[in-house]
Amino acid sequence: MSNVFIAFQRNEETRDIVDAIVEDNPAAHVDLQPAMVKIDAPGHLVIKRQSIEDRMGRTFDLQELQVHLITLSGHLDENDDEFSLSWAN
Amino acid sequence: MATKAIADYRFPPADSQDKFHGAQLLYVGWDHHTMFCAPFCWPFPPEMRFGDLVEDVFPGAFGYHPEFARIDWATTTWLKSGAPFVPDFDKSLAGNGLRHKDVLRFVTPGLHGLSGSGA
Amino acid sequence: MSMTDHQRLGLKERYALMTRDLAWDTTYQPMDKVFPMVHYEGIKIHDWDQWSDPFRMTMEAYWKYQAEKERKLYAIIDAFAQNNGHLGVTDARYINTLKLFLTGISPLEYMAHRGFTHVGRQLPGAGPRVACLMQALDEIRHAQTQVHSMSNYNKYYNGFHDFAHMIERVWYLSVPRSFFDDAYTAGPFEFMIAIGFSFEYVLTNLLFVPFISGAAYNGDMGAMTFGFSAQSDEARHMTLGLESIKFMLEQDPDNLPIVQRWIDKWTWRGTRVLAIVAMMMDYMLPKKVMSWKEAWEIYFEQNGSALFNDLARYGITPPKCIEWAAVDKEHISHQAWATLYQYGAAAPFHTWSPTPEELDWLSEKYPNTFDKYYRPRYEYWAEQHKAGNRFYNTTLPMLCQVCQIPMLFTEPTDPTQICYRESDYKEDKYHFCSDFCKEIFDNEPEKYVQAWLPVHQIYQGNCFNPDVDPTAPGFEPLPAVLDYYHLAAGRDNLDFEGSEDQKNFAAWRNLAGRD
Amino acid sequence: MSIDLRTVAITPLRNTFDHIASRFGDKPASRYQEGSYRLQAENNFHYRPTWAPHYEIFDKHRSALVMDDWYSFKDPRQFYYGTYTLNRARMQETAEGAFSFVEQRGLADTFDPEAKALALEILLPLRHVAWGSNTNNAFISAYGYGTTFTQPCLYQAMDQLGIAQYLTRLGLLVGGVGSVAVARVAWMDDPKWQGVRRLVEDMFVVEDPFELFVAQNFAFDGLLYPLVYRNFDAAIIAKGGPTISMLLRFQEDWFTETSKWVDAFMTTASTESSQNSKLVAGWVTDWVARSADALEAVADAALDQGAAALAPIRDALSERAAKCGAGQ
Repeated sequence: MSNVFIAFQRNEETRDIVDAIVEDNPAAHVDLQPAMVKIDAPGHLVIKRQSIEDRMGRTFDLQELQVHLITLSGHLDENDDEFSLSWAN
Repeated sequence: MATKAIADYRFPPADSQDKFHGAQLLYVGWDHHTMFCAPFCWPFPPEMRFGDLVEDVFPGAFGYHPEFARIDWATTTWLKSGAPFVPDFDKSLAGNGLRHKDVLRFVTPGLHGLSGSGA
Repeated sequence: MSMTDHQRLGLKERYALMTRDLAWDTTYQPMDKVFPMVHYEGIKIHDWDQWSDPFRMTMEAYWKYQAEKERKLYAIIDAFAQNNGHLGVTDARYINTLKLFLTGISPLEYMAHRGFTHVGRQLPGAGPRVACLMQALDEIRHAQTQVHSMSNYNKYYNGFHDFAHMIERVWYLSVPRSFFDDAYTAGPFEFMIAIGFSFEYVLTNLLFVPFISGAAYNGDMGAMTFGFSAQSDEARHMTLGLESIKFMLEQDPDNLPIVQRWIDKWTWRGTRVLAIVAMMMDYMLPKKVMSWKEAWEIYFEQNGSALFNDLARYGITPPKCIEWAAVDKEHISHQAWATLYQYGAAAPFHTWSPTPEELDWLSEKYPNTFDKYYRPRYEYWAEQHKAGNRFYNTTLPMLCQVCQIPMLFTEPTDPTQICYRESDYKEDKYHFCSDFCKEIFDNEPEKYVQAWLPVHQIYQGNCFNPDVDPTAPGFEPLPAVLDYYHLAAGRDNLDFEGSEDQKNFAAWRNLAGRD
Repeated sequence: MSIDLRTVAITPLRNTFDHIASRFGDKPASRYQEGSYRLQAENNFHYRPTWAPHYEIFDKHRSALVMDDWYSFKDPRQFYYGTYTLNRARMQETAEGAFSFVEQRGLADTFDPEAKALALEILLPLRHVAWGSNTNNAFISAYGYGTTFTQPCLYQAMDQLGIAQYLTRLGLLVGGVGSVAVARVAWMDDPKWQGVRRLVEDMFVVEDPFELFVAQNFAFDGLLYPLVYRNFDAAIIAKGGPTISMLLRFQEDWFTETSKWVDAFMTTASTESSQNSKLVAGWVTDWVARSADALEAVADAALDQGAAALAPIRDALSERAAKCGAGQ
């Protein structure tokens, strides 16, 4: 199965985002690089609004991910509650 | 295959011979000597003697290579567009059948580049 | 009641009302006259409504989040300039990567801006049009943030000073420029694959992720910020490129061979341009993050195979050129740097011999190729340089008619043999660096016969300033060409050793009590 | 050893890029200047567009307007992406405040039903008009020449998309999804909108980018915005109070701001030469007349005084044209 991935700039806010992703995606692998954190996962990865809000203690609009995002790979599906990446193979 | 376009799409080639003020382009590369990163390109008059290319032009272009001085031109073989080619040094470029944008390669037996690396 | 309506709408439905529902099929003017460019490439679209929007940002959200990015970005650019951040980079050699960036990449960002504006006007589907126009807006952002970030470097270092002039003239800059001109002059659908797929998915991912991570590692917070900030937009752009491919393939089976040919062509075009990024990573970053080969494996091979496996369900097969590229990944950075090193008198940035430690790093990262094929030339040149005989090649190279790179690439089966390919078309011969550049030419000769090849243009006499008389006795063409490039000879070019950049950087750092 | 790079005073080798220095002198340049001038390629294009083989990639000959220097056009707002986006984010915040205020207090539900119906009838089809302007400004930005001319046209295109989306939001909030659908049918079929729709579609096939600039941004918007966002807005306030007007704030502020930019470009083009002045004046005459005709039926439906309201707006626009050097 192919990996999907997403990468963020490393800063205070993305720490919470990455923690939320790791908890929601047990198969995810986190790779820390200079100024950047890259998360790979086999086939599928989901980012849940609720999980991020639980950590940040405030409301979070998934479109705020745009501010920290560096790159991603996989088909994207986005709704009010979830932002997911997947490959169909 | 034709270029798909919304209307007629034909243009004069940017590098036809008439644009080179009487010269024609010639490309020359030295096989297995990649220290010179790519073959060279020159505009020469078609009537230039082939021997002048080797004797007058090559030293300035290839001379930096320590093996250049050791080339034995008598055993050097040539290729034109990848096919064997035997130049007559005393004839002109045109007399040797060279036309605009022809490409020549020469192979120097026994010389294998810097430390035998092909460079 | 109205409010419940409002609240019931999910993101998708709401976004559809905010975009595609705004458009209509014209009746007072025929649709074919309003959208005249949509048929000639042969792509068949039956229902634009089947387009699925990858990201769903309204203008309100766009302004809000992009403004936040801009605030952060300019705060860092300002701080970097005010604090002389340029003196904090690892080594002044690093700054030369930025010269390549500003002269070779930023003008392409501008072209992407105009290209997506054009395609955003021409596609009849409202979904892709909005996505294209938003990308057009992002792309002018990238051009401008790059110019603004590097503006401060321009004040203190040579080689940045006339980037807009140079991209139109300097020999190796015709490589990235012709890449983009090729995409721009293609039809709107091909453009989407060329830029949406090749440029965004293949090229910028490699440039903006591992390279920019390297810039951060070398202390350049300015470049890191514009790079990562740009790439956050690219994530949207990549999904647009991917969606475009899927959409064309789903609309009609007749689209498959056309799309396949474009994927093959643009994967190769992108791969060739990346030779520049390869040498930036392996040779120009004083502190290394990863080798070009490693970056290629992660961001092209793994990511690309995931994509091609995914597209297999539509009948797409991986481009043939991938196998050739897999061989090339162990060679191209060394070959490209050797080229710029030897033609370093004609390039507006500095080149240098790798240090012994760097040679060892290259041996370690390229165990199959470096010691066998490349170390000898770099050691020989370093020796010669020490002896006062630095290698400057002053004879102009033969260029590939399509990618316009000097014919420096070797046969996949023999790294000591330059690869020659040629085609005859009408009266003339045309030469190529590879099977794939030849195939691209053979498919569309009428396009590539127009190419403005810098070497040929010099020989036609088109690369001298108007007041120059090439027939005057004692005329020296090469200095005249450098004048035409606006290249300040002795300042912008030649080896890093002994350069004004090197001296200034050392002196300024000394003032700061560093080193 | 302590490191303090900030304390180092070093003299720059140069203040700005060569192309900026040759235009403005070697002094520190603004971000607008460095981010705009000479960014568009001008020389040595590699290939002709397959979609327009008779033109270069960027080609001055696409317009009948003749400029010695297309970079004479200068945006008085000096918008580059950063300043543009920050400015619009502030306007967006204001608009967001108004929408939240109306939404949270349920003000739309208590709005006078007759005034509400009229507001929806007139405002919602304008979503499509704004979309038309997005299309046209994208055209000008794509095929115009020189970044200082083309750059603000893309901003204008995106603003108009934003306006279409604000109008959609207004519809959803005040009238619900159904009202948006009804307006769409009216746009396609209702006789009072057909003049405007025909005009917008006619603009879609104009091929000269500067003519289209005059038609869309000066002539048509120059009549539409005062008619709708001043006269009609006032009429709705009179009939039902300020709620709906609050939701139009963005457009009102926006028109005031962008008109200054439009006039600056009209002036630069017209004052370049008497030929240009004549050309632009001709486009003004033609497109103002056609726009006024198209808007008559809408004005009739929108205002008690009907199409008569257009006459003073048209006079004011003629004055604007005269001030720009494009008067008759």
